[in-house]
Order: sequence, then structure tokens, then C-alpha cells
Amino acid sequence: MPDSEMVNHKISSVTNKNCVRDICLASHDVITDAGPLLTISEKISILSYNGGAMVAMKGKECVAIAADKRFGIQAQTLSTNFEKMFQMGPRMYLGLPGLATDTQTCHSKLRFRLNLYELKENRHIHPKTFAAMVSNFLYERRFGPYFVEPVIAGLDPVNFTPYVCNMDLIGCINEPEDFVVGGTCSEQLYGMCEVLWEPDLSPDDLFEKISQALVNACDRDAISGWGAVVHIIERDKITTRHLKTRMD
Amino acid sequence: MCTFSRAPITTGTSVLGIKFDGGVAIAADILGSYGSLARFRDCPRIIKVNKNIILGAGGDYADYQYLKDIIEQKIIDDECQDDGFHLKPKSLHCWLTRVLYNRRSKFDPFWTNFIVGGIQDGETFLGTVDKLGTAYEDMHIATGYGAYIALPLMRDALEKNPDLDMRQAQELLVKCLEVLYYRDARSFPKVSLI
Amino acid sequence: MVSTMQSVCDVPAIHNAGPKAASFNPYADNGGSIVAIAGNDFAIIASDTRLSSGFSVYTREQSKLFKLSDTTVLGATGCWCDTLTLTRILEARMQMYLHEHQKCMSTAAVAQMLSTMMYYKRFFPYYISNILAGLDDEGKGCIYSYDVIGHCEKAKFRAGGSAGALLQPLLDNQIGLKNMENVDVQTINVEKALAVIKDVFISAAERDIYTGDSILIKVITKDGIRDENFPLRRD
Amino acid sequence: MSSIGTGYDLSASQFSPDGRVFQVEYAQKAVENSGTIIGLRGKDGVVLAVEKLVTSKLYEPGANTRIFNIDRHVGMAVSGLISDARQIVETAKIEASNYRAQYGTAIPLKYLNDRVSMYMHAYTLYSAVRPFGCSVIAGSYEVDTPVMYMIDPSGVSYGYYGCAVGKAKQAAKTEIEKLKLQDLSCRELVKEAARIIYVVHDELKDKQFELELSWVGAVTDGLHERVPADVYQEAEKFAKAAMADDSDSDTEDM
Amino acid sequence: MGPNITTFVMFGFVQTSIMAVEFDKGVVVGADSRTTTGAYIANRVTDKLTKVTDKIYCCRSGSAADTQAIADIVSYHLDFYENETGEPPRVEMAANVFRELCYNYRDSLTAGIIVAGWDKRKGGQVYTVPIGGMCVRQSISIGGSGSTYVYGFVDANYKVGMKKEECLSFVTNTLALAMSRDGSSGGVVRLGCITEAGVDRHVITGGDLPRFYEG
Repeated sequence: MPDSEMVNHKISSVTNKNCVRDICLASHDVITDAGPLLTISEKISILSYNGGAMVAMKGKECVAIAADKRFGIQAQTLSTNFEKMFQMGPRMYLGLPGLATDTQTCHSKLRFRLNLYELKENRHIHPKTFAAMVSNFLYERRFGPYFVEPVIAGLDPVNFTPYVCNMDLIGCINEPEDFVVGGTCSEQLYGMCEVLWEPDLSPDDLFEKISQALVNACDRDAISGWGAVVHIIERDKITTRHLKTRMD
Repeated sequence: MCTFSRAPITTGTSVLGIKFDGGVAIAADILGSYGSLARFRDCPRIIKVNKNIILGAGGDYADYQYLKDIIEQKIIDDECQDDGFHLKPKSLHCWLTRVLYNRRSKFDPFWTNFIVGGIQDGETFLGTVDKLGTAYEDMHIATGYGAYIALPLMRDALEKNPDLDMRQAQELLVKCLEVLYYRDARSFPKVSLI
Repeated sequence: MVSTMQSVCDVPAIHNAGPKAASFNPYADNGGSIVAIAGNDFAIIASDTRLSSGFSVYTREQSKLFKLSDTTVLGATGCWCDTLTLTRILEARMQMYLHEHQKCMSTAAVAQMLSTMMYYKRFFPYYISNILAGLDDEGKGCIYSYDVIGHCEKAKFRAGGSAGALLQPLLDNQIGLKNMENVDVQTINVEKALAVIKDVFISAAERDIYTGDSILIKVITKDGIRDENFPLRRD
Repeated sequence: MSSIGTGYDLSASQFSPDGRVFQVEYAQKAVENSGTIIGLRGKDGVVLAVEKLVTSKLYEPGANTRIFNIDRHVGMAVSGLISDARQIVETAKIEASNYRAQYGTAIPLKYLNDRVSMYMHAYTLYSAVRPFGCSVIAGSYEVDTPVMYMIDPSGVSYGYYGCAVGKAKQAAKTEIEKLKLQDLSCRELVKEAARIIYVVHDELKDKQFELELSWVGAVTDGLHERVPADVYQEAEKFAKAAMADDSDSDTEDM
Repeated sequence: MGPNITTFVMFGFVQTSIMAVEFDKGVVVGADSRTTTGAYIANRVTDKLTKVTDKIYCCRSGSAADTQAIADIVSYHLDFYENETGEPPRVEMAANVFRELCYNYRDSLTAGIIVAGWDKRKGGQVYTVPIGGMCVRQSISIGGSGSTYVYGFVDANYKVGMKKEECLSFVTNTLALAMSRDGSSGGVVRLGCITEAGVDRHVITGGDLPRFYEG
């Protein structure tokens, strides 16, 4: 993986950590001065209030996006059929992992902006353009952000090249050549994807890889899982599969 | 966990150490900084401990002087023993590690870091300890700003020419200290090098 | 009280230049990752060799594996000064046991002792992520993992350290065959385990700045402990 | 011995009616049974020499030396019970180290001598302890002046130009008195010291001995050291040659 | 906390200009004479040059109580030493005893001390023992809050091998400059010249102080 992308990733993750710190719920009076060391007893960030995991991957002329189905409040699971990926075009999905209320708010607001775009332009939006729209939308709330870290996956409406990207909660875009992850078990997902992913996967293989990555990552995260959804986006069809997983 | 402890007062900045073919070299400037004041301009902080150990120190100068006195007394005891055995660099390095670790565990650290160099059983040794008792050995070591500025220079030089001779090693260290003088506001153009 | 007030005002010159009370954190995070896998007649434990702090790499060749006996190896990452201290005491305890009982401590006994030693420092813990690998009394591979205050858990495979979270689900999948359908559950062999370890470390080095430089692998079998090295990216 | 059976010799804390402390005198006897040691203070340093008696061929050469370093600049030669002497040496080392810790400079021998003799004296005062069965000669070179002291088991000490303790102390003193000590340099003193030890050695009673030589002075830059091998050999050769001359002249006289 | 504590604390605190210079036959020590309580000058003729032994003096800065106590202890210690050995203690030793105390109690002491004196072995010597408890020999040393204003002057005007008179006027000039710029230093300049013969004390009162540019 080229260095620039790695740096890009690091920057965005650092930015979002700072934000998280500013807005953490002061529910736990943990030993906060200990610096980097005691992140074990991490402050509960709003981003991980509801839990949830998301991953998107590029394949050969196809992309896939997958997320878990859990909705909970901290450790308590409330629903196992929560939707956090939304179809925003004929070959494009937007995933909004993070605070559930902001997932829904952002979805509606972005849907509204997307409709305006489509009315004005009378064409479907490119995923890259849509990413810019989401990024701008988030940056408008630079100092009082929506607590979501969007993931976008889609095919270019003109030449059908695969596209995936994710961004932090204030809209720093990251567009790698392989995969993006988001949500509460992103570390686990990075570990999985880094090994499983390979270039030019067929739709079937892509499905297998993304499912394994998501499910195994969720199994090591207490607040993600309880079923998963995978969308495989191809030029001529979108396949949606629901995965059975451990329910604990 | 994070507590306030007495602060270092008079301090020395980076220390550099490098192994070369058949030996070790340690270098540091001789400035004792008092805050940002370049107060003591003749504070050598590299010593020859005995005939096979050299020691360089950075950080609080009073702590360094205190430990230096203890080490020197150890050497005198060693010599008085007159049994032909001498303190070895690894032993001194290990001893310093324990001393610094014990003090950090009492939340009253020695605010210093050390580089120990020497020759033991025909092999060169270069190790360092910081105020927590974090210790390791390497071909090249730099503390303070040196870790960011001088270490890459030394790694680069050693990659190009793994078998430095003594003169080359000395030149390299002097060059590194020059660069440090450009970029480290607490450095000084007079150095001591062993 | 008196002295504090004074020290604020004295330190000559001191309006701009003065040294002040500095905060002191007795811990440092020196990074590093460990992966251990146990098989039927072997145990493998591997660590990267990077010792770092923040953005500076202290050294590229620091083994974090400590051979405690012919059948037991400890991998320890986290606060390096604590690691040095713990392993030094551990070595002493191994020696004492050897001399008192005329035999080496078994892996299970080391595991229990380590737990006790970690808990002994319950209120000023060793900031270390420990993984112990070895052969048990029957010659089977076994792994024990710990939290910083001595909770001990036996496992067949385990990842720990700075890239632990990245690696553990992968081991679940590849070694534990979690979420796999229609696979024949066969016992893992050394070759497969080594391949997985190398793979997971390569991916950890991609995503974790505290992991890299090279891996040191120790393969523990009844014939002794074999070392292997494998380079990783150094940036 | 007049003291035996009187009951006044059982404790160091008791005088005899004629004002003697027999325990201390017995301790001095222990010293007199031991090999001879001498100290010579010349114009630019002090030389210590020891006749270390070797009672068995089975002993390792160089074991149980009787010359010690106390600090970089102080040497000590001991005669008497070696284990008692080691205790004194240890005490002296601690004194030297404490002084350095407190004042940051090397201990003056005068001060060290005071402290050590006080320590030895304290062991002549109580019934629960016995005096040290050893005498020590301490030498050093401070600010271009050589200094030498000898302490005996009673805790008494004097500064000396030349002194001798042990079996043949009388003979050795006679020999030393013949020397013009203040005019001699360390290099010359080493030879003389070796010669004296060889001359006073009683070959009939004590078959074997090892010669130990050390010096501190301008030649060693103020450090107390054993003399280097070449100087040692030269001194030994000189001593043996002198012995040979001596026995020649003896026969002539006859 | 009682109502007087603040006053007490501030009173005990000496904001100072002190100085010592070595010359071939001895040392010159100097100090201002001001003790302040906040902005009020509690004592305008303080003597900050304290005798340790006949030929060793110290210049004190920091907490008055701390430095006085330290000087008393060192003085006692060295007097005892002199009685015990019959030899006057050397300046090096005095400095080391100061350092020992300042280092061991560095958490509770506020003391910046210059130890200066003459002994047979090394002649005139100046040792600086700043806060923190290190010790270093310097041929010239300045200390106290006023010193920061005159480092440049000292670097520019100090010459190696100055004679006694040159040293005296150099110290006077330096202290006068420090006192004019540092509000916490002032009053008179007290000087001491320590040689083999003993100590020579001088006072230069306000009117006789050298004056420099005052614009």
C-alpha cells in the first residue's frame, strides 16, 4: 500500500480522536491523565455509543459493502435489524456507522441534497462527487459534528469503475485502492481485510472475503454483530445477502 | 497515575553514541542549560568510568553528578579489591537500569538518561537507559532531540558503511552535533567526545 | 506550602526561563506485538522486533521473547522498563525453583506464577501484555494470555500487544476456523502456523506503526526451541 | 610469662596490678609471630614490603596477600592475623569512602589514621571483644609529600620515616636505620626494601616466603600500586645479589 | 493559613544579585543588600555574604531561612572538621558539603549559593551550587534574580587574569548594573576579598555606586 494513503489514514484517524476527546461523555471518571497508556479504560466516545461495524471492498468490476445489524445503547442490545447502509443511487451505497440518531439524520439530509442534485443535473451522481457532497456536508458542522464516519461504495455510472471511500466525522476523505472500514471494531477489520483482500476479486469471492472479514471482526467486538448485511454491487445487478452470525 | 515531581533544573541536552570497528564513541556538548539560559558553559557530561567503560549523560545535571559520584566510588572499590576484575559495561548498564527503575517506581525519578559504551570480552557494547529504566542496546543511540535529528543521520551513515573506523565514527558524531547545534535551541558548539 | 510558593517565585530569571514542576508518568508505551499458536505437539510464539515510543523508533532489533525454560517462552510487550523488570524477576524465580526442586518449572506452573506476580502489583501494575507459550506436561502445545493485573486465560492461539486487536479476529478465522462452513477440522501443523504468523505480522506492520522491522519466531517442540527470523517493513 | 595464671589476662577490660593490659600484649605477640613487613618513606614516595610466609607448598601463589589498597592513593601493609587485618582494611576502606562522599575529595592519611586507630583502640576497652591481632602500616602520597603511619594492636599510632613489624622487626629496623631515607627515591627504596626482607628472612625456621612490594609516590602519580613486574624482578635480583655478597663476606670474616 | 503567612513567606525570600570572581591570589565576592516583602523593602542593608570559615564565604540567594540554615550547618560541619584535623577545610570540600545538602533536600529547599574562598592547595576558587544541587567550579559566577540582566555585561567584560583591583571594580560595576535593572536588587554593594591574608570587607554606598546610562 502506497505511503501516502497510509499517511492519509493516520491523519484522519488522529483528527477524529481529538474530536472524540472533546465530546466524550464524562460518564466514567477514569484515570484520564495517564496519557496514551491507559486508553485501555477508554472514555466512552459518542461514536461508540450505539456500536456497529462497516466495511467496503473493491473487486473486479464490482464493489461490496457490508455492515452489522445491531442497534444498542452501550452494552444493551435493543434491535437486531437496524439499517445503517442506504442505497443512494442505482449502483451506490452509503453507510453511516456511528451514533444511530445521526445515522438517520444524516441519511435524510443527504437524501435531500442528493435529490436536489439529481433534479438540477438530471443525472445520477458519481460516487466520487457524492463523496465530496458528504464531505462538505460534514465539514459544515466542523465544530459540532454529526457523529458518523461515512463509508461510500459504488460503481461509476459512466464507466463502471469501482469506487470506495470513507471519511472521518468532519469529512476528511480517504480513497484507497483496496478497502475501507468504519465503526467500533475498525482495528479488527483492518487486521482481517489486510490479510484477506487481494486485487481483482470476482463478485463471489468478494462476497466471501467481505463476509469473513466483517463477521470475524464483529466476533471480537462486544457492541457489533447480531447479524450482518452484505451488498454486492455489479454493473447489472445488486445482490443483497443477510448473514447469520453469533447472536452474543 | 500522572503525578507532579520535582523538575530538572540544570540540564544537558542530547547524547550520541555509536559503535565502530573495534570500539565505541560517545559525544555530547558541554552546556548546562538553566531553563533557556545557557548558564554553565563548561559542564562535561561524558566520563571514562574505567579502562573499558565510557558513560554519557543527558537531563538533570545534579542527578548526573550524584550518580557519577556513586559510580566513581564503585570503581575505586573495584580497584581496591585488586583481584584483577573490573566493572564491565553490561554490568554498569544493568545496574543503572535497576537504579533508575527503582526510583521511577517510587515516583521520584532520576531525571536523566545515560548512554553506556564499552568493550566486554572483546565485543563492543553500546546501551542506554532513560529515566523510567527503559533500556536497550543498539549500534547507534541518540537521546533527546538527537533521536529525531542525529539518529537518522547515523543510521544512514551506518547503512552506507557498516564498518566505520574510529576516525570516521568521530567525524560522524561531530557532524551530527553540528546539525543538532543548528536545530536544538539548548545545544552548544563545544563538545566532549570519548 | 511555603516551599511551593517560593519555588514559583524564585527560580531566578525565571519569568521566562524558569524550570517548573514537571509532570511525571511512570509508564511508557513502547509498542510491539506478539502472536502465539499452539498445536498438538508444538507451540509457536512470535514477536516483532521494533522498540519504539511515540514517533521515534528506539531500536529495530529488540527481541520481546524470553526463554524461561526448554519448554516455555514468554512474550511481553507494553512498557519496556516493566518488561525488563518482570522478566528479570521471573528468571530469578525460575532459577530458585530449579534449585529447590531439582527440575524445571512446568509451563502450567509458570503460567500460574506469572499471574500471581502480575497481581502482586495490582495497584501499581506492570504495564505489560503477556503471552506465555509452551508445552504442557503431556507435550501438547498451550498458550496463556494475561491482562495487566494478572488475569490468566488458557488458549490455543492468541494475539497481543499494540496490534492485538487487528490480529486476534484473523486468528479466530484462520486458526480457530470461526465462521467457516464445510471445512475439515484438522489439527494445525507447524508449517501452516508459521505461514499464518508471517501473514498476520505483514498485515499488522501495514496498519500499526508500533509493529515492524522484523519478526522473531520461536518454535517450541519436544526437541527444543528453534528460532526463525523474518523481515518486515521498516517505516 | 608473668601474666599467666594471674587472672588479669582474661579480659581486655581489666588492668593488671602493675598497669598492663595483657590481652593487648598477647595481641602484640600474635603480630610478632607473623612475617615481617616494612614501610619506607623516601623523598618522593612510600614503599611497602611484606615477607609473606608460605607455610605449605600446596597453597596457590599470590593468595592471601598482605598489601591492600584502601583508596586510590592509600596503601596498607598488614602483619598479624590475616582475618583480623582484613577487618581493619575494610574499616579503612569505608572511612575513605565516607570521607569522599562527604567532602568530594580524597581522604588525608592523617585523618584516616586517626579514625582507624580509634577503631582499633575501641577493641581494647571492653570485655566482650578482643583486640585486633594485627599491626598495619599505611602509606600515601599527598600534595607531593609522602606520609606513612603505623598502628599497633593497642591503637597507638605514629608517623614514621621507616618502620618494621613482625618476626624480624629488630633486624629490619637495624637495616632501615642504615638508610638515608629522605634522600632515596621510590625506585631505590624498592630495591632496599626487597633486600631488607630477604636479609631478615630466617631460612631455617621459615622455609618459603613470597615477597610483596607496593609503592605510592611521584612514580605512580600519587596512586598506590603493586610495583610492576620488571621493577619487582629487578628488586628481587638486587636483593638476592646482596644476599650472596653478604654470605661471601660472612665466610671471609671467618 | 494564618493571616501573616504570606508576609512571612515573602519576607523570607531574597531576590538578589550575587557574584564571585577568582583572581590569581584569591577571590572577590559581592552582593547587593536588598530584602523585599512584596514591593516593600524590608531591609535595605542586608548582608548576603556569609562567613563559612575564616577563608570561605558564601553568597546566598533564594529563601533566606533555607540558605541561612544551610550555611550554619556547613559552617558547623567545617569548624568541626578543622578542630578534628587541625587543618583548615578546603573550598572544594565546603562546596561539596553545600551540594550534598542542597541535593538531598532539593525538594524542600530553595537555595542558589555561590561558595568562594581561598585555600593552600588551589588558591582562590569559586563554586556554584544552584537550585537542584549540582556543583561546578567557575572562574566567575553570578546568581540571583538580578544576574539575568547582566550575563551579557559579564561575558563582554570579564578578562582572564584580572588583578585584585580590576576584579573589585568589575564586581562593583556588574552589581550596580544588576541593581539598576532588577527591582528586587538594590541598596548598597557589599564586597569581600578573600586571600591568604584573610578577608577584606568593603561597602559601596548608594552615592558612590558607578552610574551608567539611565535613559
